[in-house]
Amino acid sequence: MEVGRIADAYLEWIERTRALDLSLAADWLLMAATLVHLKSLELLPRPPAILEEEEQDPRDALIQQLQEYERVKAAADVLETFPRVGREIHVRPPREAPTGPAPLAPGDVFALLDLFHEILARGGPPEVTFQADDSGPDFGLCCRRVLALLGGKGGRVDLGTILVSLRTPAERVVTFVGVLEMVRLGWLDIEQERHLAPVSVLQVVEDEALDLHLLTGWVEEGEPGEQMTLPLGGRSA
Amino acid sequence: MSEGILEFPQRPGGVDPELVAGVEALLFAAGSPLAVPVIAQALGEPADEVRLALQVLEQRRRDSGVVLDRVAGGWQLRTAPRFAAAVHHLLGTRPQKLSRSASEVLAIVAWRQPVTRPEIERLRGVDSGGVLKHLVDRGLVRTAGRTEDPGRPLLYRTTALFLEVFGLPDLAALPTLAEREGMVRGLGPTDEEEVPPASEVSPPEGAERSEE
Amino acid sequence: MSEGILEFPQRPGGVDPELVAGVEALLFAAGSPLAVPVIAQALGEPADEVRLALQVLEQRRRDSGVVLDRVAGGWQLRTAPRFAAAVHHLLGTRPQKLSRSASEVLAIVAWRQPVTRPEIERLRGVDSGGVLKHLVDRGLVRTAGRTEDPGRPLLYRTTALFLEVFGLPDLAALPTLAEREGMVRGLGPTDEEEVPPASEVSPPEGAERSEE
Repeated sequence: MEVGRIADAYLEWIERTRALDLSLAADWLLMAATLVHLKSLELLPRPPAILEEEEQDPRDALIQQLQEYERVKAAADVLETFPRVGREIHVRPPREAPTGPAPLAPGDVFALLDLFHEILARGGPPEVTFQADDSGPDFGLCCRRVLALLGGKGGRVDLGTILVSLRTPAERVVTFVGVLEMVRLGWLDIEQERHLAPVSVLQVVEDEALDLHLLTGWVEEGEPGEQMTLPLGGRSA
Repeated sequence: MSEGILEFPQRPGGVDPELVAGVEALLFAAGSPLAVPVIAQALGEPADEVRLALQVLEQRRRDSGVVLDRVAGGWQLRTAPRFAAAVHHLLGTRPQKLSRSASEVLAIVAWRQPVTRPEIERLRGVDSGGVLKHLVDRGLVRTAGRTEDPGRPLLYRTTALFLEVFGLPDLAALPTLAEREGMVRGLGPTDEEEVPPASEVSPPEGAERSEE
Repeated sequence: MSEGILEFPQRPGGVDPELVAGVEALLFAAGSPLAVPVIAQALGEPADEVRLALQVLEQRRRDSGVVLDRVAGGWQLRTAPRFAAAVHHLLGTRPQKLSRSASEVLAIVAWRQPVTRPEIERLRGVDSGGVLKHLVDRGLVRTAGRTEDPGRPLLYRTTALFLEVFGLPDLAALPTLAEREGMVRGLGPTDEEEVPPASEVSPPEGAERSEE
């Protein structure tokens, strides 16, 4: 074998790899490097000590690998001789599965993984994290504040006035939701004389009829006695 | 009447059995009804011959489990009606595959567990409560405590049945996206499209709800 | 191709023609391979009777266009190979091919399973990730846990679909390569040096969907 020609091809390949599949190039480089190495071992004299140290002649390793690959190719040939569904053989086309409970078919974990990847790649809506902290508005407190302003059955207050009086946007949102919730409970009414006129809030039941515990249920899955805190503290993206 | 073949004098021996076999193979593989000219063309035989073969086949299959019917201007092999109950029984107990949406939710739970429903819905961008319930009902997903997040949402995990159905010895055997990507990087003749970067990969071990 | 139904009735120890018809109906309706117990359960008949009925059916269909084959631990009706061209013509399909590299990787997985990707690549001498992914996507190969080796690489096996597609009753039906090519057992390295454990060399015992 001519080392120079191998080396030239080797270098030419290194040039080409920039535009090619790196793993393919790596395979080729390994082969070329092995061949050059073998040739160099043949050309250069080596002290006997090193020869003994060599566990295995690299040529043997290469030959063995080539033999193994020959076997792989032979096995693939055997596989090719089998009549195959989709090639020589056809089966009945798949049908719609009937509805109803049925055992689960064996799943394909890579298909699942691809799906997961697809979902992640989709990106989804921008992430919004709501953070509840001690300074966040208290739902119950906001509701009680509105009730205090109304001052009993028949009391009427302008909704805009209530909301503007609040310090933070979060308090305004919580209070607004609280008003809606109290309307739902039948405690308050909302009135507006005409289109675009100010909206007023009207208390329609006696204070005694107000069961503030009902507001507790607003926070789903909240534990009894837990402080009612809405997850609307501050936005942090 | 049982010997329809004999009505055609020019062929006292009946139709070429190989043609009958070919017609049967085509009807079987097609599934849907086939018109005579379609069969004739596929086999490269005259339509009249095919018609005769169909009659032979119809006759022959009359008492079997699969009969030849004229349907929608063509011919179709169908199970004999008297076996409807057994067929229904069989197909009703045949393994079922997960729907696309169920697979999506399951994938998220598998690789992100433990994970909350809000997180699942954030990733999918659609309400997933019903699908999640379906997966819990099917025993593929279970609840596993709650987070300390507002509303204290439930956490979900996959079950032992999940491992069984997907042939996994344990959760650590879940392939990672990096591994999948590594497969794609090969030089194989894959027509698969590029898989997005692995930056979003979270291996199952590190599946602590990444909340960033 | 004389009609089997007429040959069997009232034969002492013979099979009820109606059972044969029922078995045929189920196999036809299912499409995919059915194991004996599944058929028996759907028909409410003893498994032994069903087995006899299958033999009768197999015999009867031998020269027809649709034959009964043992595949993937069960029984399946399939078109006879000699009609492949006509069926492809009819369906407008072309014979599905595996690339040379896919055949090689599949061969390694088939004869060596369970096997890791590094082992596959050692045998072929080239990166095989893309090909492996292609085979997984086609449902011919699946993962089966991990080794304890460094990096805990995934193990790969062939699937039930592999058996179905290649018409094998089970993995034991894979011919040993020694038989064919005068080779030493399996794909393993030749001589005494580093022969892998026998379990990995010879056709693995038992398909995943072994019958009964």
